[in-house]
Formats: sequence, C-alpha cells, structure tokens
Amino acid sequence: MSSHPMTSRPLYFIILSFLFTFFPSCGGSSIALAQAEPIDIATTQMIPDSEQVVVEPVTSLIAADHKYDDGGMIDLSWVPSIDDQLVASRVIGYKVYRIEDEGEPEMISELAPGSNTYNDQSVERGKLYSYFVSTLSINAETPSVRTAPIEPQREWLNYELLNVLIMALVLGGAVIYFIETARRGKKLFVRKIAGLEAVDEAIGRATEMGRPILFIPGILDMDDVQTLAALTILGRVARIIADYDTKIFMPVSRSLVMTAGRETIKASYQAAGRPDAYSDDMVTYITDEQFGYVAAVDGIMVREKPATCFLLGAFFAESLILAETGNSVGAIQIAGTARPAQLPFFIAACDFTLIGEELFAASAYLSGEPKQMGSLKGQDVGKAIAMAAILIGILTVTIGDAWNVEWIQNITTGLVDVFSTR
Amino acid sequence: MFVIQYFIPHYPFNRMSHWFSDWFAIILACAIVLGALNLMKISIQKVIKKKPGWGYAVVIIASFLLITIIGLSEGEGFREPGTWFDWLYVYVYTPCSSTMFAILGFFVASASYRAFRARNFEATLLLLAAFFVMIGRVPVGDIISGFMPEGARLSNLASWIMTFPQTAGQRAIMIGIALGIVSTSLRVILGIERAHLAGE
Amino acid sequence: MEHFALWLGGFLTLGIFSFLYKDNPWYKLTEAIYVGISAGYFVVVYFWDNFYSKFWVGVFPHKRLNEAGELVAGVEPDYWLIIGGVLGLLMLMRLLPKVGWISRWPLAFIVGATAGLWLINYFASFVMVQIQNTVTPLFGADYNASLFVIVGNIVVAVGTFTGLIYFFFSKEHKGAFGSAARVGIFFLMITFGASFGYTVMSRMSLLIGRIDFLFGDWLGMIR
Amino acid sequence: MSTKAKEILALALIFAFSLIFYIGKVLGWGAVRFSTTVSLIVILLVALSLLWILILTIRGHLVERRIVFLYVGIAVALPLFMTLSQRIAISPEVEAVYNTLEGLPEGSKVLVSFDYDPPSAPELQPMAEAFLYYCFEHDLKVIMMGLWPQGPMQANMAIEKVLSDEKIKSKNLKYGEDYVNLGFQAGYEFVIQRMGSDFRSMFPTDYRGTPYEQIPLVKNVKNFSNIDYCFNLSSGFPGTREWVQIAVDRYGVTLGAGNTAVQAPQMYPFMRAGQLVGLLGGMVGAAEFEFLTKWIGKGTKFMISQSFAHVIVIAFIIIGNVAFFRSERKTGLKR
Repeated sequence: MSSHPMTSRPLYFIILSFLFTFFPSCGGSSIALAQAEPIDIATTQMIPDSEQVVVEPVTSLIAADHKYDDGGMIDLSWVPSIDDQLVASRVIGYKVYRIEDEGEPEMISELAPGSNTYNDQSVERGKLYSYFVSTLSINAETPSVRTAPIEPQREWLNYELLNVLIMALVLGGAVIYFIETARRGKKLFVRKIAGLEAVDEAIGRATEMGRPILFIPGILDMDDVQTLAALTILGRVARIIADYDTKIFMPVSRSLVMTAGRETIKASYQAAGRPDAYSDDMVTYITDEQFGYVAAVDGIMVREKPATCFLLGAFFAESLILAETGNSVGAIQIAGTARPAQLPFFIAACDFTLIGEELFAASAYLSGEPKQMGSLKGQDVGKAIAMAAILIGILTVTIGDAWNVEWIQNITTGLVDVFSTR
Repeated sequence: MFVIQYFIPHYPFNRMSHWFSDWFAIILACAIVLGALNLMKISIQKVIKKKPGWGYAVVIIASFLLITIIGLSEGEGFREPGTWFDWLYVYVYTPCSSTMFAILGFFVASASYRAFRARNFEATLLLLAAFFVMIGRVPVGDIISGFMPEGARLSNLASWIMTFPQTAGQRAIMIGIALGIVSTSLRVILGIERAHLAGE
Repeated sequence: MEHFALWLGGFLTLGIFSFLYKDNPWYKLTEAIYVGISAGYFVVVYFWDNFYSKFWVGVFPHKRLNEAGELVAGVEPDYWLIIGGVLGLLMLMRLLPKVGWISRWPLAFIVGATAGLWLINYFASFVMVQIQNTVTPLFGADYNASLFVIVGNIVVAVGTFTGLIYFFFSKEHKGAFGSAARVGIFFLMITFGASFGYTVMSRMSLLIGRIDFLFGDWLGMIR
Repeated sequence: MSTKAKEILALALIFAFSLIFYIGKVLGWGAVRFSTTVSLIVILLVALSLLWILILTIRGHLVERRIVFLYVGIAVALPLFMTLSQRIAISPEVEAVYNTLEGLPEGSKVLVSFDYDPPSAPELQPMAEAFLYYCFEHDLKVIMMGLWPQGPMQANMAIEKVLSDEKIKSKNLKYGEDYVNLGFQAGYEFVIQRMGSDFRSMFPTDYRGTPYEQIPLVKNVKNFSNIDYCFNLSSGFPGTREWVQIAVDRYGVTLGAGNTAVQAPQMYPFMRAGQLVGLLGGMVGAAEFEFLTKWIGKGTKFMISQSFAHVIVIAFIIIGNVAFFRSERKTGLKR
C-alpha cells in the first residue's frame, strides 16, 4: 500500500489557505506589548532534597494578530531566558499561558528549550486575549510579564500572495484572450504532436484486424486533472471509433470514472449518430486496488489481444506492467501521463508517448476547434514568461554575485519575490 | 451546471476545501456501490451464460462476498489485528499486491532489453544515461572504474547525472505540466471542454 | 492455520509469477481471488471510513456519556455533510434507469471543483516554485564552486530553458528554434534514462524481497 | 512429449519440491548453502550461457522475453544461497554510523525508531538486525519505537532474529532491562516534539501494555537528554527528515539513520551539515554495515542479488544492441 498514490487531500490544505488568502479585509494590526504586570504562578513540582533551580524569565514578549487570516490566530514571540543555553542549559522548556477575557490563566502549550515563537490557533474573534510565558527549570517555573489584551482580526485579502494572484490572472488572461481571438476566426498555428497524429492510424489498424481497442484512463479518480484530460481525449477517440465501428473496451479502477466514462462514450456515439451501437458494457469497473486492477487488466490484454492500447492518465508503478504486457501482445500503444516518474517506462515500452504537457494539449489538438487551440497559445505565453524569468534571473544573479553589483542584485531579489509563494 | 462549476472554486470560504474533500469522500462511498454492483453483474452474467472462464467469475463473486460480509459484520474495529478481515488482508491481499509489484523487476529487465537500443541519437542518450546510473549505483560500478580518479568514478558520474541534467529535464516537464493543468482547468471552468459531461 | 497461511501465500505468489510464462489457469484463479478480495476490501473500507466515520458519525455524533449516564462532551453535528450525502444519493440514482441522468450533477460538481482547486494550487506550487529554484548563480560569489558544479549549473539552466522550448505548441520547430527544441528533447531523454536506471534498483529490491519470502519464509531454505 | 504434458510435469515438480522442503523446514533441516567453489562454478555457467545467447543473437536468433525473465529470476534467486565475499568498499557515511556506535560506553541508552513498513523491509530490515546485533553484543541498552504503525512489528521481528544468534543468546538479555519496545504512536513529527519534553507523555505504556514507570530500562529516561544515541530507519514521511529537524535541531540529539535507496540522496545535505552523523543508504549501506558489525545477515546476500540483477539487465541491454546493429546491417535502417 505504501506505493499507492496519496490522494490529493493534503493539497486541499494548501488550497484552503489559498482561497482564504485571497479574501480580504483590511484589519488594522494590533500588537500588544507585555506590560509590567507580573502574575503569580505557584512554582510547581518541588522535589525534596534538591535545591530549587530558579531560572530567568523570558523578555520582550509580544502578542500580535496573525496577518492575512480569518481571525483565528495570534502570534507570540519573545526573547528566550538568558539561562536557556545550548550547552548545560538550566532551562528545560517553556509553558505558554493564555488568559481569555480576564479569566483564569490556562496553559495552552509546552515548548522545547530554544523556542521563541508560538502560534495560537485556537482563538476566536470578538474575545480579548492576553498571554504570558513561563520558563521551566528542572523543578521550578518562572513566569514572564503579561501582555496587554489583544483581539484577533480578520483580513480579507492576503497581500503577501498578491503576486501569485497577479501572475495567475496574467496567465488566465492570456489563455482567455487567445481563446477569444481564435473564436473570432483568427487562425492559430499548432505544431504536430507525434502521438496524436497516430490516433487515426491506430484505430484504423484495430478495425482492419477486427480486434478491440483498450482504453485505460489511469488509476486516479475524477479529482485528478489527468483523469479529466484522459476522458476528454476518450471523447474524441470514441467519436472516431464510432465512425469506424470498432469495439472499444475500458476497464477502470474507480467507480466515478466508470460513470463518467460511460457518459463520455455515450455522448460520442450519439454525436456520431450511432446511439444504438453504444452499450454500458464498454466500461467496466474492476477494483480500486492498484495492483488488483493491474492483474485483471493484464489478463484482459492477454485474452482479448487488443490491437491498440491507450494508456492515458495518472499512472504509478503499474505503468510498466501494463505497457510491457500490451507490448507483448503486439498492440500499438499510445501512452501519456503527467507523472514524471512514470514517463521513462512509457517511453521505453510504448510506441508513442505524450510527455507531460502534451497530454493536456491532446484533447484541444484532437478537437481541432479554434477555441481549444487558443488555449494552447495561452499556455505558451506562460512558458515564455517562465523562460524569460529564468534567463534574466540567472544572468542577474550570476553577474550580481560575481561582481557584487548592488542594483543588479536588487533586480534578482525583486524577480525572486515576484515568484515567491510565501 | 455551468454556474455551479464556475462558482465553486471561487466561493470565498475557508471551509470550502474541507467540505469538498468530505463530500467527495461521501460521494465515493456511494459510488463504489455502483462499481461493485457492476463487477458483480458482469460476473453473474458470465456464470449464467456459461461464458468461457465462468468458473473464475464464481471465484470473484465468492471472494468478494466473503470479505465484504466479514468486513461489514466485524464493525468499526474491522482492521484490528486478530480479526478475520485482517487475516485476509495479511495473508491474501498483501502477498498478491507485493508479488504484482515485484513482477516489475522482470519487466524492467525485458523493457530495457527491447527499448534501450541505439536507434538514433535520442535513444542513445536514453541508453547511456540509464546505463551509467544503473551501474553507478551498485558496488560493481566502482570496482570497474576503480582506476579512475575519485571524481570520475562511476558512482559520482551517476549522481552528477541525477543532480544536474536530470533536474533540468524534470523542471521543464513540471513547469509544462502545471501550465497544462492550469489551461485544462480553465477550459473546463469556461465550459469549452465538456466531453465528460455528455456534451450537453 | 500458520501452515495454511504460508502455503496460501506461496500459492498466490507463484500463481502471479506464472503469468510471466504465459496466461494460465493458475494465474486466472489467483487473479480472480485477488480481484474479488481487493474489490470487497475497498467496499468495506469506504463504508467504514468514508460513509460511517465521516458521514454518519459526522451528522449523528456519538453522545459520550460518563458512568453516571450524564452527557459529557457532545460533538456538534456537522450538517454541511448532508449536502455530500445528497450528492452521493444522486450518484446512486444511476441504478434507476429513468432518473440516471441526475447522477451527472455530482459528477459535474466534482469535475468543476477539481478544476478550480487544482488551478491555482498547481500554478503556485509548480510554476512559481520551480522558476524560483532555477534562479541560482552559475558559480558561487567567491568562485569556489568546483568545475563539476559550475558545469552542472549551466546544464540545469540550459536544460530547463530548451526543455520548455520543446513544449511550445504554437511555433513550428524550425531553424534555431527547432535546434533548441531538439536540445530540449536530448535533455528529456537523459532525464528519462536516468530515472529509469535509478528505479531499476528499487524494483529489484522488491523482487528480492518476494523471492526471499518463497525460499526463506515459506520453504526455509535460506537462513 | 506435448507442451501440455511438460507443463503438468513442471507443475508437479514445483509442488514436490516445495513439499519436500517445507517438510524439511518443519523437521528442522538447515539452510541450503552453496560453497564458494560451487557458487563460482554456478556464476561461470550463467556467464557462459549468456555468452551463448550473445553468439545466438549474432547468428540471428533473437531470444524472447521469457528468457530474459528466466535470467532475472536466476540472478535474483541464486545469490541468496551462495557464500561469496564481495569486496565491499566502506563508504564514509556508513563508517560514521559505526564509529559513533563504537564510541558509546557500555550501558549507553540507544533509541531506535522504526519508521517503515513491510514493502521496504528488504532494504531496511537487514540494517535493523545488524544494528541491534551490535548493540546487544556491546551491551548497549536499546529503546525501540515506531512512527509508522507497522514499525514496532518490524522491530519485534528483528529482535527475534538477533536473539536467536548463539552469541547473543548466551548473554541472556531481558526484556525491560536490556531492551524495550515502546510501540507505535500516531501523530507524525509531533510525537518527536513531545518526546523532547517527556517520553512518558507520548508512551504511557510499552507495546505490551506495561506502564512506562514500571519498565526498569526507561524509568529514569525523561527526555532526549537521557539518550546517548538515536538511530532512525526510514522509508518516507515521517522519517529521517523530521528526526533531524526536531530531535537534532531542537534537542541536540546525535542521530544516525538508515534509509531506502530512493530516499537516501535527499539526506546527503543533512550529512554535510553535520546534522546527521552517518547514513546507511539502501541495500549497499546495509551490506557495508553488516560487514562492519560482522553480523551475517541478509543485506550482503541481497546486495549480491542486486548486483547480479543489474549485471544481467546490462548484459541484456548489450545483447539487445547487438541484435539491433545486426538487423540494421542486414536490412538497412528501419525504425
């Protein structure tokens, strides 16, 4: 199971912060400095027969609202106790206390020696919080002074990520602009993509030989863009297949992909004017399990001997097993994935391979619609920006570092800032 | 439908992605019923019509029912060691999946045998890179090149290839992929690409 | 039981390996067992993890009672989950031929949300970060980098640049542009060759592990 | 004889073979070992047959896939039975682990974290065994734990293996006094974080359910400051990176690690920065470490299998190219 792909869930977390980030408010920032208002906390855990080790408290404790969030965080920072040393330290840690709306102090976290920040994520808007940090020795605890009460704020726009927003808008704008241009009838050139030139030929070959076509849409679910791309290609391929009257078979490893695949093929057959030739049996679910699915598909390949295999979508370790088996039964194989780790195997074992971005370009390319071609042109703008940034960046950073020219170094810093995500 | 698609990603809520993953999980739980029923339907059809290989279809049905019934009846703690479900997992599921994975060892060899031929310049590069990295990563490599100065030994060459040209290629691919995804997503959101939605 | 388990493991392992020779009844039997078990496994896991733990417990949280029978800590039910439940139910409508079309709704929801979620995420974490990482000085400030590293840095820069040229769709690969794209392909090929060679090792160790099971754990021929 | 009959015969032979050896195992026969001479002869035979295939190829008979499979099988399986001493060059990373261990006085407390699961066991298990063997042999006290659920089970398997060694058996080591397995704790890197202040809060009991304060070995172990050396076996997240970032950077632990071959290269920066004292990378690392600790485990054998497999793959690449050039000369260029 360790080889099984991780679902994209952790990514949602990033997204979460992202969506958030963009949603605005302009709360004033409030910083509460510690005031001289000592708190009495009884020293804890007296150990008999040993002298109490009293350590110095932390200083300059600052509680500040966390920037660009929903108002659920407060950042604390302080200067560690002077007894907190790397070697032979008398400090064994810190405790962070919080006082909510002038209530009782409550210990919210224990930190390691050397810590000088804490991020309290369990605060609510509309309440006042003040904090103090106490320094722990082996048998005693020294509290710091207490901060003034502070209320967490909500901001509506994360200005730190403004550059990402702008870049995304530039790219999105480019794509939309070229789609519009194409829609108005301007002809756009798109270079040949070898694997896609072969699609017609591959389907024709299956027809001649009277053998089926196998379509494998990867092993991830509908929440992966590669699967979407594979299904859009399936739409075009199925259209041609319907015209040729060849058999298509699509074993899948996800129930949702099964449903979506059926819809796609059905639509293509309808568009080709042959809805009667469609049957639900063209798409079969096998199992969600990576290698169980592969075992079954291998069996199908050997028994049905397809003339053509499409392996398009998200693949993991199974890529080579499928491609080698397909190769051994003499099928023409057109593969494509955006998983860099699996591309070498497809290159080695398949006749044509759509490398990374080509997979996403494929459906646009196959459709031949100007609108879709326009989006490809938009992608190219993105690449041009990336290339320019790399070129300028490397030149300036090299020159700037080698000859220590400050203004050139500033260009680099600016450039890197434009592309930094945090 | 278009409106749903358009608005969801921009819906200004921090809970949004949480919800999405929760909802998605629930939809999946329902959808797998469809998948499982489909698998059963096809297997049962095979058995009834006595198509070739119907005996294996019986095995599929039997093993499917076995683990499902055990798993559902054992309650929430179905995964704890000592349950029957766990037994099936450890002694049936695991050997199968790790063997299937291990088969790759064979396929890696046969694929290299067939594919790594110096057909043209590109293929030669592919071959050479694979060759040096492969041999540079076992002790044999350093025994062969032991006479060379430290920096030019095969293991160092292998790691140089991995660190530099490999990184360059990966980076180009990654940037391309990301742009491709952005553009595909945009096409879906703008409703230009609707093949998966029965072309409404 | 232990004997049986070991023999079962051996039987299944050899059954799958027999596929390398050719498709045969032994493999077919193993395949059928494997497919049945793994499909059932996922039904069970989805039921308990997704449907039960997430949906059912989420909407109807366990009431925790202490020994005296008083309610201790009630988790707030999360009614938003019901939307997911409804979407799931719509999905199941597919079973009824007449209203099967309605299952397109949850599908559209997933496709739309996926597209939206990945859009910015991918952009930020791949395009931006990769560009940022590529911007490094070719040689260090004090010229102390070794020749290997300097050459390497130049190679990374050139490789990334030409690799991107290869992916250009809207310009024909001709002339200087074409040559650059060709250099790009060369880099891609080296990349693929290297990652292939790199992977051989880990694949082989998996195989070794399996063979060790056969001769060691099962037949006890290796200590 | 027809193909079918041959296949049935082959099946029967496999079955008989398995049955005989299984009965042998139950009856307690020893392991099968080839002596060095036999091993060399076997290698020679394999090499000769490869040469024969090369000659066949030059003559124009292309071998099929199944022959390749057969050779890979042979290359992986046979070395497991062989007695071969491979000249092993000890890399500085591995030596660093060994030297640190050597510097520990008797009775030092060593914490070993098992952060992997069965699929990575071929690479990491031999390291674990060699490591435990060294610790037990030199009277170091071992505290085991896992950040991966299956980790502690791997630990138990390694312990069992090492304790069955004659030399270690005679030491009469006691659970709870000489070694202890604290089990798995969920929480990824936060487990390490909490252990920084208090082990017991993270592991109230060991994996057998014995309360922490009743285990003599760890009774007085409060946090990392009572641990002399930390060793981490990792195949992913959470693993070595997290140990470095928390245990080393924040609590100043001395840390060594064993990693899978895929993961190891990412750890070199930590090595260079001195945050990681020693690293065993993949099977090569395991083999080198076994050589140093003189524990005759599977790492060395697996390593020979690995080398053989690589050589076979490379041999077939060469054969494939020979075939290609030959066909090109004959038929002109074709794709």
